[in-house]
Amino acid sequence: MELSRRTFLKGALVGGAGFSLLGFDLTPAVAQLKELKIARATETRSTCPYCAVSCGVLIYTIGDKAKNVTPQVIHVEGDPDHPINRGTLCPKGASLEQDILNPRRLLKPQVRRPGSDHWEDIAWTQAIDEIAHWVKKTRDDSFIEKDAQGRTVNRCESMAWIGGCTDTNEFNYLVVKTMRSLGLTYLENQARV
Amino acid sequence: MSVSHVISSRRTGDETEGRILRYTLSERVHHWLGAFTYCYCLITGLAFWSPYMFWLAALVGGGPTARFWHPWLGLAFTLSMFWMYKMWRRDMLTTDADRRWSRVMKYYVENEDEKLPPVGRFNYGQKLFFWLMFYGVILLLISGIGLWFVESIPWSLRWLRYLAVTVHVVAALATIGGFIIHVYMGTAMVRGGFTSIIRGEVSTVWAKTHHRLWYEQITKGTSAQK
Amino acid sequence: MTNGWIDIKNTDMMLIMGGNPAENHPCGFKWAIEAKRTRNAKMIVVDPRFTRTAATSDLFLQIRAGADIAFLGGVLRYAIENNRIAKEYLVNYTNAAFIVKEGFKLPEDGLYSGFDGATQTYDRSSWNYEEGNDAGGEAPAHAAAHTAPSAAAAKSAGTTLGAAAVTPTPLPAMPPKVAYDLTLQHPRCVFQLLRQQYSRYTPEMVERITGIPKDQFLKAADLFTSVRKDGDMKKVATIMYAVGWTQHSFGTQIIRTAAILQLLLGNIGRAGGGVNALRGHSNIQGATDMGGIFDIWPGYLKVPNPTDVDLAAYLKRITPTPSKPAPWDSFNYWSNTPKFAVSYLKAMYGDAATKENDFAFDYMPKVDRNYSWTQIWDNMYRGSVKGMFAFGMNGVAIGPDSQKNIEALKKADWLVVGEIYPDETSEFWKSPGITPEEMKTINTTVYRLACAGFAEKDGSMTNSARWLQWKNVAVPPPGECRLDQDIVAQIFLKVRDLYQTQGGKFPDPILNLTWAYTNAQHPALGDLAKELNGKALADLTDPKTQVTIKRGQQLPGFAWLKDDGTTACGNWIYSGCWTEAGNQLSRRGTEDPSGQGIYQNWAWSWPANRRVLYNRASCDPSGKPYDATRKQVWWNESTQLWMGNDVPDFKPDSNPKDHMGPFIMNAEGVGRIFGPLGAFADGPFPEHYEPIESPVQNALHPNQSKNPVVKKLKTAADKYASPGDGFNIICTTYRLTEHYHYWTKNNRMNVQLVPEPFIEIPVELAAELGIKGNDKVKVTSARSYYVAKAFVTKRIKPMMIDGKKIYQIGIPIHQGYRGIQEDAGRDARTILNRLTPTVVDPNAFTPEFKGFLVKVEKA
Amino acid sequence: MSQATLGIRRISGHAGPAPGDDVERDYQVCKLIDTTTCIGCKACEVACLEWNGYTFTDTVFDNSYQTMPETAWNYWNLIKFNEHEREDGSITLLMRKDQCMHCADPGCLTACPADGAIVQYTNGIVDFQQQNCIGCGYCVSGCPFDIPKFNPTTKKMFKCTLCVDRVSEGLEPACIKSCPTGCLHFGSKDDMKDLAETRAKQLRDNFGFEKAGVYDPAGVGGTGVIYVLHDVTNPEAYGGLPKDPRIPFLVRFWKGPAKWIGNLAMLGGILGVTLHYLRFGPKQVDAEKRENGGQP
Repeated sequence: MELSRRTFLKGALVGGAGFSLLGFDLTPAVAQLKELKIARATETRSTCPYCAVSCGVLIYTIGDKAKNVTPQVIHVEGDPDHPINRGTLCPKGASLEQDILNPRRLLKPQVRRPGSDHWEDIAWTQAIDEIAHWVKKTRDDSFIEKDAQGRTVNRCESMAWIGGCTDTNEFNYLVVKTMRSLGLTYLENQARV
Repeated sequence: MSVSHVISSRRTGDETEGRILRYTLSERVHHWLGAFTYCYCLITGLAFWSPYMFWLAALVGGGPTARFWHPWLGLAFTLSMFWMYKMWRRDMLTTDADRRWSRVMKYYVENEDEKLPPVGRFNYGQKLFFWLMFYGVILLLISGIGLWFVESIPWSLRWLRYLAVTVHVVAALATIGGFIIHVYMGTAMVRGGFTSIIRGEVSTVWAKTHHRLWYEQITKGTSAQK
Repeated sequence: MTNGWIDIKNTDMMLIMGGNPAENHPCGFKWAIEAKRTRNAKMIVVDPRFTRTAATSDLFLQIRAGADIAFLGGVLRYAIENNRIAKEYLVNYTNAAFIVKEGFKLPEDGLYSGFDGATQTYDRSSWNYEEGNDAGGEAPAHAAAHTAPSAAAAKSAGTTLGAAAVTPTPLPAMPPKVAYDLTLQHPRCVFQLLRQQYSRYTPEMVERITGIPKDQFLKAADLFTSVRKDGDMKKVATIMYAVGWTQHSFGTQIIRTAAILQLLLGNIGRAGGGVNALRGHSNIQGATDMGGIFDIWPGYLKVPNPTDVDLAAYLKRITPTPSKPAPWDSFNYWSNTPKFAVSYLKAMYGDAATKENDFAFDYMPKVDRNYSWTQIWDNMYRGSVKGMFAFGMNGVAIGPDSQKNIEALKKADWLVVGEIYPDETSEFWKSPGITPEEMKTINTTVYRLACAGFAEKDGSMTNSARWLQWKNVAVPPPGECRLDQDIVAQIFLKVRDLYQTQGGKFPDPILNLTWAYTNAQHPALGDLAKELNGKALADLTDPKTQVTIKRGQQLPGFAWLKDDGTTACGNWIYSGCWTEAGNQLSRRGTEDPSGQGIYQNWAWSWPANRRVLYNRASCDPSGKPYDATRKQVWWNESTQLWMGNDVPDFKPDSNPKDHMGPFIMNAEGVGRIFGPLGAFADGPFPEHYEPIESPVQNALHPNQSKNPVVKKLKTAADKYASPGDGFNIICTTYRLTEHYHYWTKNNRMNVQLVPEPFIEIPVELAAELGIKGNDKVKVTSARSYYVAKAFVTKRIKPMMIDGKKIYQIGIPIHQGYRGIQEDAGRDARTILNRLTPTVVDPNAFTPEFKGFLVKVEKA
Repeated sequence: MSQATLGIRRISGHAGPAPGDDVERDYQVCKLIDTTTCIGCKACEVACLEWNGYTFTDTVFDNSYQTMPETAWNYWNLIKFNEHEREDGSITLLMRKDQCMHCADPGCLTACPADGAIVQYTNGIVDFQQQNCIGCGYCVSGCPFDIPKFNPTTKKMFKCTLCVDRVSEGLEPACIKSCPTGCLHFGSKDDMKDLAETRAKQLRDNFGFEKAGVYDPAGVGGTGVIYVLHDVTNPEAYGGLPKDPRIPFLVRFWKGPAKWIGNLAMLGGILGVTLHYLRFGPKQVDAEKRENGGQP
């Protein structure tokens, strides 16, 4: 409680007046209520990325979408309108703030060169360029147009794509589309395990 | 019994122009150290004791500061109490004279001291007060430690928490009772008592009337030795 | 799931087995609790451990991991013996009355008819129906014909994949007119075969195999089948399961047993019924619907194999023809496969896919063997797989036999990891045990790309109940992170440029792939969702309703798809998700007039916004709901149409008199108690087989103890244990409610909830081994070891299996070698899946993570 | 007085009545915890920490799912896990959310000497005001549930506030909103008691828990947090939930009668010596007495 004028006066008054056993106390026992921290924050509706219950979450970020603010998450809570979780969240969903705002997040592309014992930074353009060359080289080296019985198969068995079970449908469609066009047959995701 | 002290080399009982040294400097210093720490603990203790006196804490720097210093000065008071015990232990032992004195204490209260048997260095009331404070401070120390670290008393021993509070309060009230009488006697009732603990000397007349045995012992002792 | 999360509140009885929803789907489990609270529903939990789900159950049975079919078979036998079956449902909605061909043999000795020991496969031609008419009494008064239920496991209830194994040799077709006996007395009718198959699963046999005492088993069987006591059709029971059933070398068949049990009790299609798979990841259903696995195209279209010389041959092979008793009718909706396949090819290759080049059929790779998960690592280990993309999937930590995966990655040329946290796969080259010298010899180039988190991307995800829900962007990606779709698009476009400039092997599919996104380098997920929904490539008019759709407009649903190349659709089952009326996935209507938790106007569920599948079966053959208080769909005599609170999973104008089967996706139109021909690799009925690593022989047929069609892998890194060499404790693996796989070990809050990995050890076993709580314990399997603290618990009791005292231990999967505690050196940094065996289910190819053999000792 | 003050019914260590006592009509808030549907998922623990934003702590695995042995100054609510053996030998897992019970007659408030350190709002929430707290720890002795926890560095006491900041804005507490199975429920005390009794009756009649009941201890005047227990006759099995919690006798004696006796004794002492002085006056040394003719 900040040292309000009245407290100062009271302290001084009583100090000077000497003993008074039945001292009349003027300190207001004001209960300082913590203001509601999400009162003016921006509320974004999203879905928890963890399990397949698909709980609706509200992500509260600072600022009111004004141009000069980079939204940062201050709180994540359940979406009361979502018919499945009705505002509830499990211990993982309730701690999503620590998943969005996490010091361990990877922040830039890195590469480990053959034989090296450490990560090196790499620019995005160079990384994508190198990866594209690897893909083309591996595909061209091993592309099978006809199988042993001479039947058209057009497949590439030397590359694999794994992943995607916590990513969106649209991303997975894009992956299947691009990888099938490359002729990949090794295409798997967590549904398998 | 008396302790040679850098500031003053005089021993109790030295007689100069009708004044007798009753308390050496170190005895006085320790008395006043104890007095100050006790008063501080009293004020802050009373603040914690009753809402109506909580404003006292504001006097001495606010609740948290009061709560912070109360235990430490409590310890200081305990130390000074033990030190006083070391100094006055022998003088404070109750003698037969004290028992006879106590039976006729009524006269002391009614200021008819002459009907009382002669008194040594400390009369029985003072001795009672001393022992009251002594045992009081021990109880205060033990229960105080319990209060100071109440959160580390495990839940299974929670009766210790409650006992600590009660013992501390009862002991404190007892010492406050003694303290009131001690201050009253020391300042209002016995003229010269206050200066004796401040300056350390009393008039020989004072010594003869209040502490005849102590006076005779002191003057005979010194004359005999001289 | 056949039903949905909220629908569970409508149930009267729950069997929760092979899953732990309280811990792994807490917010979905609210609806099981709601059923208990509002309907006094009873909950039976069967699990190797007493879990937090068991804590709220009414009856808990501890079962030996891997003995699920024995338990369920016992319950099937109990239901048949005590006549606790839905007779009318069984006769009309399942293939119970169908008669099976001569030559089919039940596996008394552990093998069905047609087993070829050399190739460890079955010649399944004998698993077929017999052609003919009503072989029983004369046709009964009303045309009470029978329809066979679809393979309940096929699309929904069953496996995560539901894909039939790819068998090169063509199978005989099912007879168009199937012989049947409505009285179910014919010795070779499916019902009698079912009764005979499970007659061996007596309560005593169940006790010997599962370790559940006879009286406990009978109590559970009686309680669960009590919904059909005295033929009462009002009550409904549901079965909820998860990977506890799928992750076995006979996983699909466990779920089949549950499906048969639910068909026998008439629970499929009912509100509060069905077989509900509690899917794991947030978009595991969506990723599978999208064809993210090797053996299907988007929408569960079978992937072509080399015998499909052209589109026509391919479509002929994969398009089923009806096979049903003569008087019945079967919608056989898969007959529209050509429309779906051609529309998909048009979506992929646009104008380059023309009638002349078979709609670019040859651009698509053809598959003639198993390319599933363990095969990827096996072939990388053998050196044929050179490169891998791992976007949001931690292959090393998943295993099985993680050490083999690490060895495999050492041999690969390149690895691209798209992640948001440092993970085990991207740092395989410095995993524990690799010396600096050895690191020099690892020549794999590893790119670790910083991707965006869930709150930084929009797009839709499909939950376990097939609901597609759109989410919004809350915060921008931090640092130099990029959106996953941008990364894949930019890599693909770069590859395309290289093929354009430098040419290369068969560039056509790459060059001709449609890429009509407003911003090529950053394809908006909205554009992709529209492509998924499908659009008209020419003006289309519906003859019946005279409605016309202009060229370029979004299609309202898959009924509009054509096989002449005039429509394009990325995924037929998602057609209807982004129509001309806009994005259906972001609808937020919260009204639920029927109170059954259907929520028609919330987001969109496939197929065609149906919430409960097979809901026609919630009505009796005349079209009247079995339970008036939970009406889902019903036949409206006046309008001659099916209507209801939910979208009818049926042909809208099919009069009940035509007796069309409710399981419209099956050729028979009815539920498959008998899984004919190519449906399943290891038998039309589930048979109990022991896990690959089992402490005991199979009590039913000791000489054929294990699943005959399951093949072991053969590289040096594939080792399998047997009780002989000291491995005699059963180990099962699982997830905790406070952690999520290998993800939340980077989350400070979840690490505080469960700070260290542990191993749950029964009190008795711990006493025997001198282990106290919190001691460091080392668990060793045939492949590797794992170290963690001991959690000595009373919640796992020792069991008597076939006369032998067997212990079970349980280990959560969450330890890795990169994470908050791992980096702080507060745990042993050993991955649990170093222990698990590389053997998979023959239908779904899911590794056997649950129930393998280990040794336990103090570390 | 600001609006907040009118909402206060009782103030710790306060001379005279609380300004808001019996001034405003308000409903009594209540949190229902149905331990029979608790799945021990710890969503409430996370929601509490996330909403109140207090710091993380390093914890150690200790042969249990329980996050830590006791609540802490920065961990206000904690699920107690107990592997409990029932009469028929079967094992069950009793899980109980442990946090401040917001008693109607709070022991902490009674014991607290500091003015305004602990307040009880008119809606029944008992809240610590750290700015008034002097860190003396008396509330630890007063609380029959061992809830108040001491922060050694800031020397202040902390406990669950029943999200008074959310409740005062009309929202429900964070833990209750997050509870996946709805084992936690929020509403007025009457509604929650009714809900609890109905649930307990359902447990007795339909689920075979004959001794199921509602835990709302009268010893502390009823609590703002009530439990539905499988076996209300044995609350101790739920991680030490006291059977008949009340403010400890010695604390009540100390804050009640002992207080007035003590005050009277001190006043009496001072009065006594003053009267004595007036009656007898100071002692006379021989010489003075002779001069004054021996009057006292």
